[in-house]
Amino acid sequence: MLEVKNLKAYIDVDAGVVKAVDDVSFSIKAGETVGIVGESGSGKSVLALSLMQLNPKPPVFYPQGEILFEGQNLLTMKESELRKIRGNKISMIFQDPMSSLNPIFRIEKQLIEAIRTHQDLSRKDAERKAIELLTDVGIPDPERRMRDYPHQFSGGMRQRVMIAIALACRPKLLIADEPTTALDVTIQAQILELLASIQKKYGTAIIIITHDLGVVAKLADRVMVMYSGRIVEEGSTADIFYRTSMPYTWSLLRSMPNIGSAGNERLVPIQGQPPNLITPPKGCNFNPRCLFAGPECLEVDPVLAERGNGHLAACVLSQREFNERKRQLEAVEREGVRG
Amino acid sequence: MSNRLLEIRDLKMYFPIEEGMFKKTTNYVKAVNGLSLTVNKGETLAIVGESGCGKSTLARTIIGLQKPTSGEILFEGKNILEFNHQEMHQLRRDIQMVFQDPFTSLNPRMKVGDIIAAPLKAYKTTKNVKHRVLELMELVGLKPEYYNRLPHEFSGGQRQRIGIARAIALEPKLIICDEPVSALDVSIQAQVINLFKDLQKELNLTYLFISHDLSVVKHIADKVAVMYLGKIMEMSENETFFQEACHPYSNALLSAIPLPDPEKEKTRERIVLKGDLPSPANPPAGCVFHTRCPFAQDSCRENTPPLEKRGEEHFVSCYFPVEHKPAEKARSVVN
Amino acid sequence: MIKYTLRRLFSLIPVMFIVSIIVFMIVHLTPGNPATLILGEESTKESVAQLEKQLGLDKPLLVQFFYWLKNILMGDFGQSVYSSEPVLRIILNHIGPTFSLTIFALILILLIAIPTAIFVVWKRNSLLDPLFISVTLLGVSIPEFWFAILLVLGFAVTFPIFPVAGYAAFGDGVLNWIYHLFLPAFVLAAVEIGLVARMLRDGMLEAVNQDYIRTARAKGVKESIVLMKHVFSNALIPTTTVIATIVAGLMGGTVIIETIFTIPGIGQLLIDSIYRRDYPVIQGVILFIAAIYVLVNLFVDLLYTFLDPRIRYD
Amino acid sequence: SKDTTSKTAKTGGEESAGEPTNGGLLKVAYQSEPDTLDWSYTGASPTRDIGWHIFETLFALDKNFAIKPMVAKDYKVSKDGLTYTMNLREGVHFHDGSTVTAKDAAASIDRWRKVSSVGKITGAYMDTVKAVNDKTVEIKLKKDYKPFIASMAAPKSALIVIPAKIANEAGEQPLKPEQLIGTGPYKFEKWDKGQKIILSKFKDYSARTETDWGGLTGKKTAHFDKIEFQIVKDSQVMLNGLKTGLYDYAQNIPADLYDVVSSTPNIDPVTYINGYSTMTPDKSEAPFNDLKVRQALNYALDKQAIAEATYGNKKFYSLDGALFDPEQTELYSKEGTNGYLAYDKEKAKKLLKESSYDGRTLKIIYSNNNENYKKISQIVKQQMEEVGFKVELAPYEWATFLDKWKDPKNWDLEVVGWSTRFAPSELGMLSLGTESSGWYKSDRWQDLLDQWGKAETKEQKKDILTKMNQTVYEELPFYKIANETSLDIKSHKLQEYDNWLGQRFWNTWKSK
Amino acid sequence: MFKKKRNLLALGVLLLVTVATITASLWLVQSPTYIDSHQRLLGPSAKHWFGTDHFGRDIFSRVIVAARVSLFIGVVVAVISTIVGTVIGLLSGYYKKADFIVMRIIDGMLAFPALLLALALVAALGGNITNIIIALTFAFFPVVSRVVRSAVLQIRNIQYIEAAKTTGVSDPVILFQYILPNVLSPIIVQGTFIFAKAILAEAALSFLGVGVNPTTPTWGNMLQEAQVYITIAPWFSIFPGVAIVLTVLALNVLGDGLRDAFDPHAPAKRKKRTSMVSNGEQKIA
Ligand SMILES: Nc1ncnc2c1ncn2[C@@H]1O[C@H](COP(=O)(O)OP(=O)(O)OP(=O)(O)O)[C@@H](O)[C@H]1O
Ligand SMILES: Nc1ncnc2c1ncn2[C@@H]1O[C@H](COP(=O)(O)OP(=O)(O)OP(=O)(O)O)[C@@H](O)[C@H]1O
Ligand SMILES: [Mg+2]
Ligand SMILES: [Mg+2]
Repeated sequence: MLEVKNLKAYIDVDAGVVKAVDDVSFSIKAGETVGIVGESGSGKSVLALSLMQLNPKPPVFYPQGEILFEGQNLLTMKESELRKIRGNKISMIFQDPMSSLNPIFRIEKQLIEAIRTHQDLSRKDAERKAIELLTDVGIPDPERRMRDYPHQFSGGMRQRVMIAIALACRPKLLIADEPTTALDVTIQAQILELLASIQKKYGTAIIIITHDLGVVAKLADRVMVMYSGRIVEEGSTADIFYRTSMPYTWSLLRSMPNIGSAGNERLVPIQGQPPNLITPPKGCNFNPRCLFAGPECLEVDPVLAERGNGHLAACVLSQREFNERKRQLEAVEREGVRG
Repeated sequence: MSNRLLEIRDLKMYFPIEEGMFKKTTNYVKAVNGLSLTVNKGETLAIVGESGCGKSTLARTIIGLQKPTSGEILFEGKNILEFNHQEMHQLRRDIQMVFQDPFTSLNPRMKVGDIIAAPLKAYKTTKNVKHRVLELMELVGLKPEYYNRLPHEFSGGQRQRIGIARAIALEPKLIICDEPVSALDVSIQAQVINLFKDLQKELNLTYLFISHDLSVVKHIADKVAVMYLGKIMEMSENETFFQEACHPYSNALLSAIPLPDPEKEKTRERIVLKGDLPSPANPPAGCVFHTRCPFAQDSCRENTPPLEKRGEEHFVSCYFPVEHKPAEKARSVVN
Repeated sequence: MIKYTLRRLFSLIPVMFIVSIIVFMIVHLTPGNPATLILGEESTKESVAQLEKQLGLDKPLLVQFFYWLKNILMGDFGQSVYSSEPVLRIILNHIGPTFSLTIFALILILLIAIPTAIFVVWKRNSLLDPLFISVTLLGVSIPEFWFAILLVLGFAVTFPIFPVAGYAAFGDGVLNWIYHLFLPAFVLAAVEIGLVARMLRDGMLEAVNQDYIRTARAKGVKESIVLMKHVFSNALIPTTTVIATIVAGLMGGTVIIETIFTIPGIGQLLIDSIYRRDYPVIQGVILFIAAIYVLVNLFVDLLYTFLDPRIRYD
Repeated sequence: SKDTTSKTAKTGGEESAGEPTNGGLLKVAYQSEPDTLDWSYTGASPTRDIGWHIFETLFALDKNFAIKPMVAKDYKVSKDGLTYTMNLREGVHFHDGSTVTAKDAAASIDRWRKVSSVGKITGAYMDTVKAVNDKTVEIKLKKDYKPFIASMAAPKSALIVIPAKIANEAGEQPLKPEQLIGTGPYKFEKWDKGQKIILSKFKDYSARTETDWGGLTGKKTAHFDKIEFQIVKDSQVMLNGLKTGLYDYAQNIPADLYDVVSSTPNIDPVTYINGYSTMTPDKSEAPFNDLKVRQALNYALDKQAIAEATYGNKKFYSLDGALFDPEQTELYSKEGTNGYLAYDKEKAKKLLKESSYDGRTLKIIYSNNNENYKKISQIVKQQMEEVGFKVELAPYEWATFLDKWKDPKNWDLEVVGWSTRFAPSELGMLSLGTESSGWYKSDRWQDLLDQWGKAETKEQKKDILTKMNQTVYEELPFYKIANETSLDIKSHKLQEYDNWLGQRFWNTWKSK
Repeated sequence: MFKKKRNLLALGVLLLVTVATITASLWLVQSPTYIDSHQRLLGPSAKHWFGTDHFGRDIFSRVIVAARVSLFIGVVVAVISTIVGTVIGLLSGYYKKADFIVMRIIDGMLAFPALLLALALVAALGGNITNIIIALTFAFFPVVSRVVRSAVLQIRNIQYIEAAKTTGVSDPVILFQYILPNVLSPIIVQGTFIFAKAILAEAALSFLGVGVNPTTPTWGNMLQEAQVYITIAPWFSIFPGVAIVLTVLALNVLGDGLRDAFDPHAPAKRKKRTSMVSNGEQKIA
């Protein structure tokens, strides 16, 4: 349904050109849930906004690539054509529910705007539809609450409204950019449930963007790991979590505090800082922080390579080499702890 | 007894909601509403709870940034609320704080060295301030050449280290950490959590560690207290909590955290709470949690359950605590 | 809302009290005895003293102040020492032109500033924006009176499109009113047009980058609607807060503009009264202007609550 | 504050006047709003120039400053010079419709004695005023006072004829708008304070018949339905307003604009003499209590240069040392004014050295509302410094200036202009012991004033005037700078316009 | 901020004017006060670059010397009103008890349009430089204290202030070493704008005849004198007018540039959750 080919999204800033999305390709099938994870600044949001062509231009520009949605290239499409797709066939939920709703319009107005932009409905019908949508996302007493302003809603409810807006036209693709980061744990759980049930109900394809591997583990069928503007690993959720093929993904998994783990044990952080996207390091972008980096890594910029069954990874190490190194390192660490 | 560093008794912190030109108080935000807890020397007490439940207010009250409405705060047995200005100033040496946001908790116009030196200068504890600052920087893992840099030249993790260095400069007895890692990226969180643990070992520190992230808490805390709408719902040793938490809210919290493990995630039995956190200005009568509690009964709506002892160092405020049958233990607790 | 309005009105009392103290103090610092002035060059000491007594100028200041305040509270602003008319009547006689001028200017400001700002934001990435900024900065940098003189020279003398001076009341025909007021109102508005357009532009540019605007775009809403509906209405709110400032600027400006265009408003009345040392009128006018300004502020506050649903006072 | 005098300037219109047209509105740009229109109450010219359209006096000056009857028909003086009997004209109507009677005239005279500055001086000589019959008034003086009729005719704080009822009601207060009832060709209609004063034609006006008198007497015809005096302060506005037809007449334009005015086709300049500018030293204190210092200053002043820089165009000043204007044939005398143009720098320096002047800084006060005083002060400063004075300028805005003037501590020299006066006793800069004369004390001057009161013949008067001039230039109580000529502008359409002392809008009309 | 040509140009103009006036006595050939009645109202020429005025004085030297007074008034008013306003704003923003009453007084003062307040005060005190400075200061400082106060109110709750408090730093130190430097940018911006406004206000007061002693050449006085001659000697009005406009414009441009430079939101408004900002790319102003 959606196919992204060699997409580059660069940003013109005073200091130079930020390569926020750098040669990214992937595709999504109808009804699928794909997770995109990566640390902050790795280009997730810029990528997501590229799909909707919502990045501010300037400073963002697209030196290369194609975004094929149902066969049409969104990148070259006219603005008026794009508008017919936005909010209609592809919609988006943003990270911060507090600021993503217009504070001075009633919820009703914002919902109806979403409905009537693409559907030729009378006000009455649109209103009825709005109530339906709010009921769907679990807002109690929607007729009354619709007349409220966003500030009268709690964060979780606002995020539900955002979801309702996104669902207004039954999109084929729903992009959720960190839909729960601003929310409390218990509310986050509610929203995640909601997304899962919507997926089940409507069969919408979902791209869920997050830095929280737990969220991905819960929702996604497939996961893409982003690092400094690139996809460095891609595969089924199980592939990523259990058959990790890329040192970055592995380090990320290791650094997360996990209540599932034994408890009071030491965490293993990723040393160093993320690379500068204006002048990325030579060779593999991850090499300055990689525990397995060898001389080769300073030279070779690895591309995504098949690791079996649609599992792709960008690393000079083969799967076997990687597993080997991993084992060695873990042994050394255990030694270290003991000594 | 002598082991008790900090004891809080029935603390209440109400913020008046003022209206109009004569600031008539129409209501109160009951941010902390009758809270009691104890922190022992050398241990880490973690306080968890959702946003707005009063965690920061508690921290700010302990450190004296706000005067509480009522209650007692005993530090080493003395009620600090009765301290005069001078005594308060002295107390500040013993209680320090690490703040949540590494970006706003450092003065952007001061050099790193000066930020860390501020408490040293305020108390004139040492002649050779610079030497001491460099010592502290080394302790928290900052290179000495950073001395003259400004905060914006650092990453969040490094900034949080600066904040920590400042907090330990006076060798305080208690450090209050208000969500010290929640603003950090996952990969960097780990560095800071490790630093906290190392420092505790090295300097025999006591932490009051506030967080909403139970996975972090699990890694750092000796004891865990769960807070809801200004009250403690449950308090126990770390191990006990993650194994046998019996307040419905604690359980909901535990089950709400997504695990970075697809299989467990998918098989896990979750308790998704309905509704939102009620407003602290109008907390529900009876048990404050009853509006969202899956097990609430009439008695919960009418009476407030007391914080009762349930086991060794385990206290719960609930009429219908969840019973853990040994067989179920494993499942209810996530792993 | 009514309760809030009343409460706000109530809260004006201390402000107006301070205002009245300031007014009284300023006026009584003024050298030049009105009695001498009234009686002229050939007055005698006795007649001056007598008139002073008559005007109450011989009492201690504090007594004069409370006496004055008491009278004002009872609606008596005193009598002009110059024309012996009640101050309030004098002020009311002069308020019309000033009111017309200010309203006209305000309308001009809005009529010009709003479309300009929207247009500039629409074309925000073109050269129009820096040009616009330069023009607005130039606008606030020209002395009002000089600008007025230049405009008169251009549009009333060289090309006699408008009259060089004078005033026609609204009642004398709307066209006539506009004809007489256009130039002065334009000069008066000129400075503020730039300010308002600039504020709006800044506000809109800030709003353009807000998350909720992105949401609107993500819905597929047309860019023009996004700008006019979402961006503009949000930028309007912070801009309303400067309306009070604008009104203050306009009222300050009327002193100069009314002088130049010989418009018989309270600005000119003030200047004349200052020259005549007509204390009661000076006090009355300043107090009156301050009161209007305070009320405008109140109105703006209320407007603000009306425009911004986030603020609700009851 | 300052009144204007003088004779007509030619009006630049070339086209023939043609037949007078009646009706229409005359719009006059009027520089300063009067405090009141009560022409008795104040000597201020803004009051006078409007007031004399509304009010008339018993006697008035003609265009040659000769005394002629106006409301009065004639008068007789008894042999001892103590009883004046005057008859009034028949059928003179007040604006309220009533007819002027002797009772009205008597009441008007009584009020004039109390409120007018000239009336007060004259009043000192008067005993009783009474109406003998309907049209005859009799006045008894306490002692002989020759200038009595001249005082009654003086157009300054004038003896206006008003209904007895109003005179009694008003008493010593200025007339209120509704009390502005006179016998003039125009009547008061409306006053929008700060904006305009409107007069309208008085239909029942009973004119005299003498067409050749001019001045404030003789035949007056109101051609306009209405006259609107609009208050306009700014001379650019006036000029622009005349150019664009907004006004028909404007008052008091800076002389520098004369060339522009005369070269603009649809407007004409109107010039007329308007008193003179002076500088007065404070003689109550050092250094100007020392005659030597005053003499040094007189030598230091290059009046030619001052006048040139101040007035620019030669048309607008004349260097004349006399106390009255040349047009005032009865009062004008140039004899004894040799000291007027005594400019001699070296002498000044020498005298100053010999004098008691201790080199301290002298303060010149003036009102900055008037361009001319401003300019004079600045040039005087430069000239004084050239001979060794130290000078500091202290401009004040008019009200403050009046205040500062009162106290000798505030100033050493004061610059101001004095309008044309009609008797030596009215000369403000010489009124003894007051701030306006800089506390001038002189028995010699007092003596001359007393003689003036008794003088009868022209020759006697000329003689006294010469002595007065000599006194002034020997004692140097003040320094005359130059006679001033004022510039007004009128629309080219205004026909047969004749200016005398100030603006008068009778016997003139607007062509189509 | 000097990346923009506009700002650079503005700074250049200001420097030029300042240097020219300060050094005027060294190089000015014509005396600005010398009256020459034979040289009245002459147009610009090689001898008199800007022509002469109604006294035959050299307009060029008068414009230069006038700049001294105008700039002096502007600077002093800007400095004093920012200092006074800052101190009041700091104290009332920081000490809640003082706040209420102080702000009512400030409200009262703000209830007058600045120009009217200045006008009334100057009329009351008399028009000399000191009094004009006093009057304009009174007219402008309340605005500064308002701005500073609200900045303080914002900053007071930022964590590093609380952090300083909890580490035992005393109130005065917090006020002047922590808060003040962080509210400095709005203060400087305000100061620049007040500088500009003060110059305009001085001119307006002089125009209304209540300004600086008319014998002192100031731009306002010159324009006032020139008003009558605007048609017959336009240069008399144009040169001082242009001088005002240029100077004030330069100040406004500078103030505007400073505001942009200080405003962290100005270029790209981005919120960051995160730690990931390397290379000092994100600044908190
Ligand atoms: N409008 C912009 N102007 C300048 N730089 C930008 C802009 N938008 C994004 N960037 C930069 O592009 C890079 C990628 O940003 P992006 O927002 O996509 O990261 P992200 O992975 O979504 O991070 P987060 O998890 O914090 O949302 C970052 O370095 C960011 O600073
Ligand atoms: N100074 C204050 N005035 C009024 N209300 C306050 C104040 N400080 C806190 N509150 C209110 O008290 C309640 C508790 O706030 P607090 O900051 O302690 O919560 P928290 O648990 O720390 O939340 P978070 O996780 O978001 O930091 C909130 O409703 C808050 O709005
Ligand atoms: Mg993002
Ligand atoms: Mg908190």
